[in-house]
Amino acid sequence: MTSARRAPCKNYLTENFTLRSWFFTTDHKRIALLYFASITMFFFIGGGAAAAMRYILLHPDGAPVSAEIYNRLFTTHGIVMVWFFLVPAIPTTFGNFLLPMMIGARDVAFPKLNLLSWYLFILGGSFVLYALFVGGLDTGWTFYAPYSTMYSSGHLIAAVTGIFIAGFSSILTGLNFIITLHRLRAPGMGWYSLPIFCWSLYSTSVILIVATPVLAMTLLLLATEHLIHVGIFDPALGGDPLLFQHLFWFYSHPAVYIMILPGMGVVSEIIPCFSRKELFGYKFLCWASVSIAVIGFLVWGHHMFVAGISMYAGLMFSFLSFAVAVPSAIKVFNWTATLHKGSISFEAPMLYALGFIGLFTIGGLTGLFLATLPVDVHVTQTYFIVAHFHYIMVGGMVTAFFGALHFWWPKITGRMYPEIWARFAAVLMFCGFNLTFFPQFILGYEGMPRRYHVYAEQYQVLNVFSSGGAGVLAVAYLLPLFYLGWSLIWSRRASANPWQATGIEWQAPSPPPKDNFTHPPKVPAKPYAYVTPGADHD
Amino acid sequence: MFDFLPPQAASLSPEIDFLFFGLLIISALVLGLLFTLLLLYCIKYRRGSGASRTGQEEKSWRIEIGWTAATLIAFVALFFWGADLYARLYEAPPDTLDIFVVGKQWIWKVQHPDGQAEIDALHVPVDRDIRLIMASQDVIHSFYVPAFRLKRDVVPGRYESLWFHPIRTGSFQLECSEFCGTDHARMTGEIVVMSQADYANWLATQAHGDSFAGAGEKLFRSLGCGGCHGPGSTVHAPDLAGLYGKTVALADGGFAHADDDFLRDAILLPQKRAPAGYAPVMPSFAGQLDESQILALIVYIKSLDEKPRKTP
Amino acid sequence: MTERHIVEKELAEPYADLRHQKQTANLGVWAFLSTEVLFFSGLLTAYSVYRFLYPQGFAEAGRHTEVLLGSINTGVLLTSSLFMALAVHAIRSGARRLMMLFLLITALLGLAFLGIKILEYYKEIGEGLLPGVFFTYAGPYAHTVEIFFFIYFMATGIHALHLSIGIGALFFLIWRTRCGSFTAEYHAGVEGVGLYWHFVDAVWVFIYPLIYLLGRNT
Amino acid sequence: MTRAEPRRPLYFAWAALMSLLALTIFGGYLKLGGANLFISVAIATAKAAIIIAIFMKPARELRLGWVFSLGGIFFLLIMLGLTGADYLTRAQDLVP
Repeated sequence: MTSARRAPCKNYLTENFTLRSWFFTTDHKRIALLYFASITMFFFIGGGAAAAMRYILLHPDGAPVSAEIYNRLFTTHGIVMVWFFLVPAIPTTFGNFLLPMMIGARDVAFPKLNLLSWYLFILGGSFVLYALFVGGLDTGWTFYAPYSTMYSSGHLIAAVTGIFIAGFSSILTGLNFIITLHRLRAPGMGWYSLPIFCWSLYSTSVILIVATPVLAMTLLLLATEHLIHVGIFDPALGGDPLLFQHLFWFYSHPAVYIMILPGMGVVSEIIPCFSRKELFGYKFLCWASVSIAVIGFLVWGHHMFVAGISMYAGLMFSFLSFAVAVPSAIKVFNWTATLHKGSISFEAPMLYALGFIGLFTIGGLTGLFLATLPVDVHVTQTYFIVAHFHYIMVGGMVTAFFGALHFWWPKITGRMYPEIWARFAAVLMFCGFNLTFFPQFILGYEGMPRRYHVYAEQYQVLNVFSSGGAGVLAVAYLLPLFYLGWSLIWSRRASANPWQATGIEWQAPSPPPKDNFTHPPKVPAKPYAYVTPGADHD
Repeated sequence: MFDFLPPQAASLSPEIDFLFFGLLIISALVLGLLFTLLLLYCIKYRRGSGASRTGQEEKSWRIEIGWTAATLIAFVALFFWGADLYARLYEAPPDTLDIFVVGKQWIWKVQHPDGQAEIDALHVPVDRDIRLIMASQDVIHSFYVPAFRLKRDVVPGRYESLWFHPIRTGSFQLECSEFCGTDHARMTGEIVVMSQADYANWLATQAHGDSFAGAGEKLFRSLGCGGCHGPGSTVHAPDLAGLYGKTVALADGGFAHADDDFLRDAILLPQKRAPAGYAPVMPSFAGQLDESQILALIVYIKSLDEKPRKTP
Repeated sequence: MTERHIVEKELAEPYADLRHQKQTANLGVWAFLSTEVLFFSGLLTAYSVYRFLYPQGFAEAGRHTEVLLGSINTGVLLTSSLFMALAVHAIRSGARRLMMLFLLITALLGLAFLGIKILEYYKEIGEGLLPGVFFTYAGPYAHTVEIFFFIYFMATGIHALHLSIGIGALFFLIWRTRCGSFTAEYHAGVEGVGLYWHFVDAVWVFIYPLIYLLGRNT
Repeated sequence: MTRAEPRRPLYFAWAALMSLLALTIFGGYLKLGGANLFISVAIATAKAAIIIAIFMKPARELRLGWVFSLGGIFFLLIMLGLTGADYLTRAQDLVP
């Protein structure tokens, strides 16, 4: 291990130590770290709200808080987690850090816009934090009119302004990624030489730039109605509340794919690496990402099956919702087939990736229940929905986030993480997660509506299980904070390519220098050219 | 069947449960297959194991098309299963017993056709097709009865209807499932399904003055509607007798079905779908009437169409 | 200026040659404009839904818009687009002074548009057609007219905001040209602002018939 | 550097735009019922097409520009289409 002995040369972290060099940096790697710090903070704010809710739900009578506080808690949890953690999480951190490196570029296409995007994110986040600290709001993250515009008394305007601004941060990130992928690929790097992570980010970015402006306009209309009492959504003044839902879900359903597609990309990197085998069905995975992004725009009405859309519209959206599940199924099959005749080892990133497959599949299959109209009529707006989307968002996306964090930790920080602790946290997270959210499927089918802090006695047992699981999950999420923090200083140094991975980001030193590569990277003809020990390669 | 399930209290609940368990079994099979393969591969092909790695699958497209097609066929089948049941859930059969429900922060107010009113409770007879006509006074609520496996959002500004056919007597939980404000979690009630005889008794013992239509008639008079819509009126206004259920020509050249929503708009937003051939002089009653008063007026207008038919 | 000077002056991270940088900037503007299409589409959907639900009220409201001023403004904006295109054409053949002149005319036409727009707002607010704040219209379709004018003020207001940003960008371009930027070889900034300007024009092309010509046929 | 690019198409485009403007004003006052909307949107589309094709030249730098210029419109049509699919089939509004 030469690099372990070598004195640390100048890398992007040690290039310069002034505050200015961080806050005015245009280096995609430093911006990724700025984002990383910000979303970590938001993750723990949102998580804190979740923990408080699970504590309150231990008792069916809603003690020890009032309804107002509970309603503000779930709204906080939703807004912070959706817009300030899940949507930006992987693209702005790992996407920013790795996308240019994976295609052999020095930076993204528009480095200054990239920095601006972080400032917008922070500005938007400040508005939301302000709204929360001066009393919060109780509309739920979905802001359904006319409750949000005419009846609620919270700090709607501040929160909506924050989300509006953060939306532009998303748009800039998406725009940057799309153009970067089109224009800055290293010589010899064709579309079919790109890792799936890049294809996923491309699809994600398409959704970001197409859907987010619609949210911005919707929130603008919402805020104006709230401020000056015009009936754009309020039926008392001639508006149609369902119009709000159409516009809102036109963004918010594709937003689900903003959250999960990058996770799928991460898993597509980790699985071949730790199976030492070429990714199975590479082109199918590429196009599955793109089709998810496009078909994802056709299914938003499944959030409105009982909201009063016509029966025909319901049937149409139901059919399309089944259609969008096909590419997701293809992905799961391909990951599993990649394991076949591989040489599998179980480092922490692989544990997270395997956990992702299991949890995402459960989330996806329960999605089919919800696409089936009569079942949806019964279980929508209950804990079944809550469990379903947490399996996708937390079981899928957050698990993938931790997988990515461990997989690329050596590249980002130049240090190895402690393997034993990491494996322990991965297993704990998986168990805690299932304990928290599996009971909620049953609660939902039994008929416990979501957003209830007072509930019928018969639901208590399962709620206690769920809260217990949440405790385990909280420990599992806090653990990495300590052992990864520890590893920054005391852990052993990482070599350039500790996993022997084929992605060209691993050709750069760990941590990479400011310009990413010390010499022009060698672009392989096809990605994932892993050689399985014992296989008869041509 | 399973203890944890809420009782199957409406005619279609067993079918919904059947569909649910169908999905559950399919999911369990898929999940079982997937987890078995994952586990098998993880053990057999763990690093350092002696299993043969020769003959790795190179060409993938046959396999890809195979599982894509299989998934697609399964999904289409599930869609049609669900679609058929949904169509039956959605469309009410003819000759239902109509009961009116108004949701407001944070109570459910129920009006029976004969004038009985109740709060946070709904008494219905077993073995009859019952249709709820629902309106909201303020925000979006959602009428949810887990035992019936049914829910429907109650959106302000329009009527939503929900039908069911109770098949067993008993008391079942009613919940609001769309977040509607501070006491959303306390906007619950009970659905009491009674035998037909008990229901008749219950109706009789409930103190009530006028029938619901009668209350509407009183309102109709006190608001002075008859001044224009009455038989001897000099103002050129639509005749309301026999209007309900008809097709009405609109001033903009379209047509509308004179149903509850149409009458509601005619009272509150008279110009939204103004009928052809009349001057737009109808005043709006928005803000002067609450949802149950509007319902009473509509029920009264509906009752007007029965009289001419009885005396041919 | 020599080729090498231009490269030294204009080339930015992470690009190795100007052509690459210019093409990328151009593509970036196009991607941004597709985002903008979706931004306006939320309003367009709201407009379509309410026009479908309340055809008579919308026709009535449409008759209260200032069709003369709106039509003049459409002409002004279309003409400004011509000058913008001419400006890009000029710089492509290296005529920097001519380009500055065209940019100035474009900006002045933009300001004329805003002036007429303000006059229009003034008249409409005077008639009590400002939704929520000062709305005194009491005809038979009051609610619908209010919704229409809400969409009207939103659409034209956001459009005017875009236009103002465009005007600012034009003056910025003129200032940059005076400082020595933009040559026949490299003028990505001019082309980018040009695309944006034409886009804002194209949006107005749809706003105009949907708002001003509504209900004129009865 | 393309010095040879002619300036004349720009003037033609402007003339066409102004004629279409006159046409759309004229069309707006004809009593054609529902067809008025169709005509005015068709004219607007034609105008936008002229602006895009002649003034903006999506393929000036890269042919990809065309994909980007039409991509937004594609998603806009999805939004209008599927929202419309709900409103047009709501039972309580219109009888066929």
